[in-house]
Amino acid sequence: MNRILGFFDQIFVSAKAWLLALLGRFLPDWVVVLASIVISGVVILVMGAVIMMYLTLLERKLLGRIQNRYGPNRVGKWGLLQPIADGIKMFTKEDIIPANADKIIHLLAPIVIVVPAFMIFLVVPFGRGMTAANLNIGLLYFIAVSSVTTLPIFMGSWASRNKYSLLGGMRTAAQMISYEVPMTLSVVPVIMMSQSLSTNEIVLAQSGCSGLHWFIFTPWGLAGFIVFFLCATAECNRPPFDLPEAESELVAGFHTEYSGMKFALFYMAEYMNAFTLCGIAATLFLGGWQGPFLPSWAWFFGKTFILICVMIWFRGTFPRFRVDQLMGFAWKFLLPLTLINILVAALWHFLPPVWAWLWSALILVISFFILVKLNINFVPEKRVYTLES
Amino acid sequence: MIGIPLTHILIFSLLLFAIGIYGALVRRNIIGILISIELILNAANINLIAFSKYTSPSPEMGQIFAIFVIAIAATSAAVGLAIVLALYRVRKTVYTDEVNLLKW
Amino acid sequence: MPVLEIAVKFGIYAAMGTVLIFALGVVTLRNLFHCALCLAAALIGTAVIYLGLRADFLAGIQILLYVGAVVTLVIFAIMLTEHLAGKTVRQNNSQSLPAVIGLAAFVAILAALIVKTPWPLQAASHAKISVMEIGQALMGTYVFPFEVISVILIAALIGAVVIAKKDNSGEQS
Amino acid sequence: MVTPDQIILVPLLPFLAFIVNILAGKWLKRRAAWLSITTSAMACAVALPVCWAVFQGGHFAGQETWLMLGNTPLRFGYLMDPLSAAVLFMVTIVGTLIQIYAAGYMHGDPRYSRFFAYVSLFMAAMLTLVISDNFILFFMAWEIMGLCSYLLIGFYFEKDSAAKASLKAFLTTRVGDVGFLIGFLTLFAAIGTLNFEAMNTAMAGIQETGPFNSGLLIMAALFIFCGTIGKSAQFPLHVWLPDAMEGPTPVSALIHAATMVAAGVFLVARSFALFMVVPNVLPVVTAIGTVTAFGAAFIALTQNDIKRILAYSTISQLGYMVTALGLSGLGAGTFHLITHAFFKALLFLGAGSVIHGAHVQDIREMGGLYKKMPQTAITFIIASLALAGVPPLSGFWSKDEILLTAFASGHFAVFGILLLTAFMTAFYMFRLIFLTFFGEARNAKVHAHESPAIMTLPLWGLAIGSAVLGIPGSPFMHHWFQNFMAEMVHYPEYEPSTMIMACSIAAALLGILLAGVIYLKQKHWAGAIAKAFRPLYLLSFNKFYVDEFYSAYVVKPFQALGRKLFGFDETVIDGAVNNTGRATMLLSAVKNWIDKYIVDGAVNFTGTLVYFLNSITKRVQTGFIQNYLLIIFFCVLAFLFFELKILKGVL
Repeated sequence: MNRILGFFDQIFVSAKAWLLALLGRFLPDWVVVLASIVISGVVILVMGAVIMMYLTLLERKLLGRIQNRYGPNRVGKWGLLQPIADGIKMFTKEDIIPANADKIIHLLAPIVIVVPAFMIFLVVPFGRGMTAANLNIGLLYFIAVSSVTTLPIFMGSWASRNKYSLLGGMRTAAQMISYEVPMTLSVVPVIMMSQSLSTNEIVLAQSGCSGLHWFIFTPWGLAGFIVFFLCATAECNRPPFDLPEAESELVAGFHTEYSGMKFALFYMAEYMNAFTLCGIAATLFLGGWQGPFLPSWAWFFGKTFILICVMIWFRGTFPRFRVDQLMGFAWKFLLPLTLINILVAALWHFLPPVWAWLWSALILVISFFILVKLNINFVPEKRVYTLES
Repeated sequence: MIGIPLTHILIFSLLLFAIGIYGALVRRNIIGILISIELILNAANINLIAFSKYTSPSPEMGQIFAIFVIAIAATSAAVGLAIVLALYRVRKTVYTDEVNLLKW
Repeated sequence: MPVLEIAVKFGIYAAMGTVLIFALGVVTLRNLFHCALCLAAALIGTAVIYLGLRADFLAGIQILLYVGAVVTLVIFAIMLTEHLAGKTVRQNNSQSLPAVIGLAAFVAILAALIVKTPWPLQAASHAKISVMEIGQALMGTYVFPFEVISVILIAALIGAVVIAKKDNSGEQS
Repeated sequence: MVTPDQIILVPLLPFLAFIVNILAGKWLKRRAAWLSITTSAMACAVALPVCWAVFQGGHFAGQETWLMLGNTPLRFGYLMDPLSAAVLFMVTIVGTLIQIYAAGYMHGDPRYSRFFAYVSLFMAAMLTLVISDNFILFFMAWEIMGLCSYLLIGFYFEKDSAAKASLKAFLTTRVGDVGFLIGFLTLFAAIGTLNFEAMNTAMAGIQETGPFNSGLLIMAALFIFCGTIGKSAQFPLHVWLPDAMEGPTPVSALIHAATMVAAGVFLVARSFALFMVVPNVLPVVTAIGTVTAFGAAFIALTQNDIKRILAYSTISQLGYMVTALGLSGLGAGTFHLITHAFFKALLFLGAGSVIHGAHVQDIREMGGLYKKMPQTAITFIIASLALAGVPPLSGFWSKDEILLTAFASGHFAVFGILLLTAFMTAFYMFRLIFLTFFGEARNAKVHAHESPAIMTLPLWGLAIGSAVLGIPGSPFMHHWFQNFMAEMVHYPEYEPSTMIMACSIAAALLGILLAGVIYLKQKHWAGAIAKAFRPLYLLSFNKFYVDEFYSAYVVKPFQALGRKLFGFDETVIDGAVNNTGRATMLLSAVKNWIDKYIVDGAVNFTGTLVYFLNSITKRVQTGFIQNYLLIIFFCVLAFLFFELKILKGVL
């Protein structure tokens, strides 16, 4: 039983090792190393694209169900070929470049935005021993690379020379910078507990209790997870934090002036970001690939899938925030909560288990209510916009 | 051992530094000057890392100072840009040669 | 694996070249937005050089803080101060020539100094410096500067907010 | 029970009040006053038992190393010897009473809490100064007091005159302070310590072995005395004190009459051992004290602003103290310092009460206030009698002691001047009283009313102090106070003389009588006298023209020049030109001070030279920041070049 499980668990790892051993027979060492990198890269590229395609389908299906309709069901069985049809449509569409645009940057932006989206895949531990690059600063790498995403959005919005685009770009930047702060801070307790920045180490630190010693089952872990997940939703500009691309206000924001393949790239980056962020959230708080019975990669993908479903659920349920609510939520609610959470994690470390549970839960609940109370009383100043004649 | 001699890194950072100074000297736009200053700080950071890597017995020292430099760079950028915005609001310009009240 | 090492070496030289080219872009391009993007590219290139120098942590910090924060701020400022149309006005002032001459002399002197100085090279260890060592040094030996930096950061934060804030008192009266 | 070490609480408590008031002032509002008063009273409660122990013959000191200067440890500590005990006694009591008074006086002021914050800071500094055992700590406290004085004089900074007065006070005392700093550093160079006790020991050693290397010590003593001149408003730096009356009246009472200005005298008393040892300095001290005492009293004769009269009176009395110290009368000087603090504080508070009730400051506008504010009037008269030197009030005993010192030490000229001054003191004080409280109301618009109890109660407290505090120094207690002071530093003492007392009483009574005659009976005499002695009157009324002299250095033609210079630097040259103009006018008024033509020529030449040089060098200042940057860069480059060329030989 265990051997079978182990086999399935390591099926991808063993496959790659076998392939490399095959190459190693008649090629010099450095080629093998190169080949290893290439194999990982190709797998990631393919997986990224496939994941993105089927996430769109999943989203449309789920949204359809939430809104009491079927969603796409004409192309292929249950609409399974719909993403491919979409892809073909995107490829064949005319690529429109605004006359006044900054052409080079207009071209570069969608390309650049995909790069960090792919780069994050490097440190996501898909399963036991299935991290493409087991960096010892993995988490920092993830945060750093995901922060770069702001830049191409800026490029796209600026290069379009469009008011809506520019507004969308500004909103994105403000939102991403704001939500980056609580996101980074919400990760800190995890780092403190696992005493490592490596994603693999973090997963291993949650390996007790037959793979169920997840960080989410502690007060600080729960709080951290909620904050992280909300910030992640905001980071990839998904509802209810989708102000930068709000159709009704900004005509889609920074990618208003994009069409065809370039638009598809933006779209792709967004879905890949959603996937990686959910994956990282699962890694950090839900034990990553840890779990009983099933192979590790199955656990990982299962958890990530559930988180993505939650995101879609958000989209189907919540109305959009106002700008001031959005910023206020990040700076006045999430940020203090994460700071308190760090303190709680430190407390957890120094107290005996029962007391730790009591105190940290108490502190978090109390601070939560205080923050809610403080924020609920806030009424933004009323502004009057006079029409210019 | 990394194959690159220390001298090359130093000369590289020297060039980067010189470019940064050039920018700080000739750019008209204050934001341009700030950007150039970031380049200068960056060059200094490279030097710190290189020295601590090649000549220091405790190699983490250079990194720590580089971290400090980066933090200072971030603050300088934040405050500098705030000043630029305030200036822009008052004078409607960000060009240094148009802000020359403080002269004879 | 000498081939890999050569590749790494080549990669670092390439990164240096890229950084220099982008840095030149930063100081010569007429469009300020392009300058800022060049800055971002140069900074990312620097991060690559850090990686080559086995300073992984610093590379992460570099990207996170410089590219993620500083460049974003700069671009923000550019967007708030430039007009959308971005008329390309003269970007350099009239002192380019003395600056270039002076810098040439500067580079020459320092390059001579760099080449002629006998650097006290230590046998640098292969091992990467772990994040833990840096953390311990920050919280131990360098705890005072660390705290000072945090105070400075707070001060800068508040200062930036105060400076950039619109002066409301004038409007009300 | 209070142990001597807890004496450090004395300055710390008001300091605490300062911190709380300055940080939470908005929230505290009225409570700010009570915080200050409570801490002050607690400081008093801590200080008095220790003072009492010192009066019983105790002597406490303690110190901690603060930092190492090379191999010399810099130690901070407290020193409770007779001198500091006496002054501490005075400062805590007077300070507390004045703060209670201020709680009523400042009522309704928008910056109420800030006022009490400053006052508390001042108290902290003053108390630190009193108990400090070395010059550095002393100097720090001294400077903080200067700051508080500046802040409080300019408390009503909306008023232009207050702002200017505060600046004037700050800058004028600064001249003295720098001297003081140089002085004690010189002393450090000479004897290698800044501790008072160590200094006393060293001086005692010098006295036994005979004078050595007296140059440095003379310089030190003179420069330290500079500090006194500045802080205690002695001639020629006295000009700031009358202007300092722009501050709130409790401040005038606390800082500019009772305590801070006394710090200068305290400084001389502190370093008295030094002054005793070095030759030729005491006569300087005496001369300056006497000139100040007489001059200020002379000015006070003709002033009309109630607070200004008191200010000049203060200067005059400080001159008395300095004279006493200059005549080696440590006991007499210190004694007068203590008694003067009480009755002068009382006078100022009384004046404040009058101003509070009548809302005018000019004594010609007042009159007949006795009936409307009897309590104020009675206490004011008690204080005036004390100041005039009428027995058995405190002022009589202390002033008599000074006169005795002057007479017995053989300085008959000084004695004569002081006696004349005593006469003038009695005269101007009672001129003030008769004009203010008696006669008929001269201005119908003034509707005076008695001040509330919170203001009159401190008046009575101080009145009691003014009345009885002379006793410890009187023959009734066998000159206990003087003997007590002599425990610290030995100085010559003299047998009391009935003749001197008689002279003193006569001078005082004569002055009162004359004032009564002129201002109550024969009112036309005043004008007649002023007309008869017109030059003297003008001299007095215009305060010897010292202010005018100071506010002007360089000359009127500069105004013409100034117009030419206007283009290149408005502020710098303008200020100089204005001063120049005023100075010239003064010169023509005073006639024979400086040779007009020489100064004119030199100044014109300087101006032209400056203008000429500027027309060349101003081109450097382009206002264009990157030009500066470029220049800096080239300078660095040049440095680099020469450094490498010369030292390293790299190039």
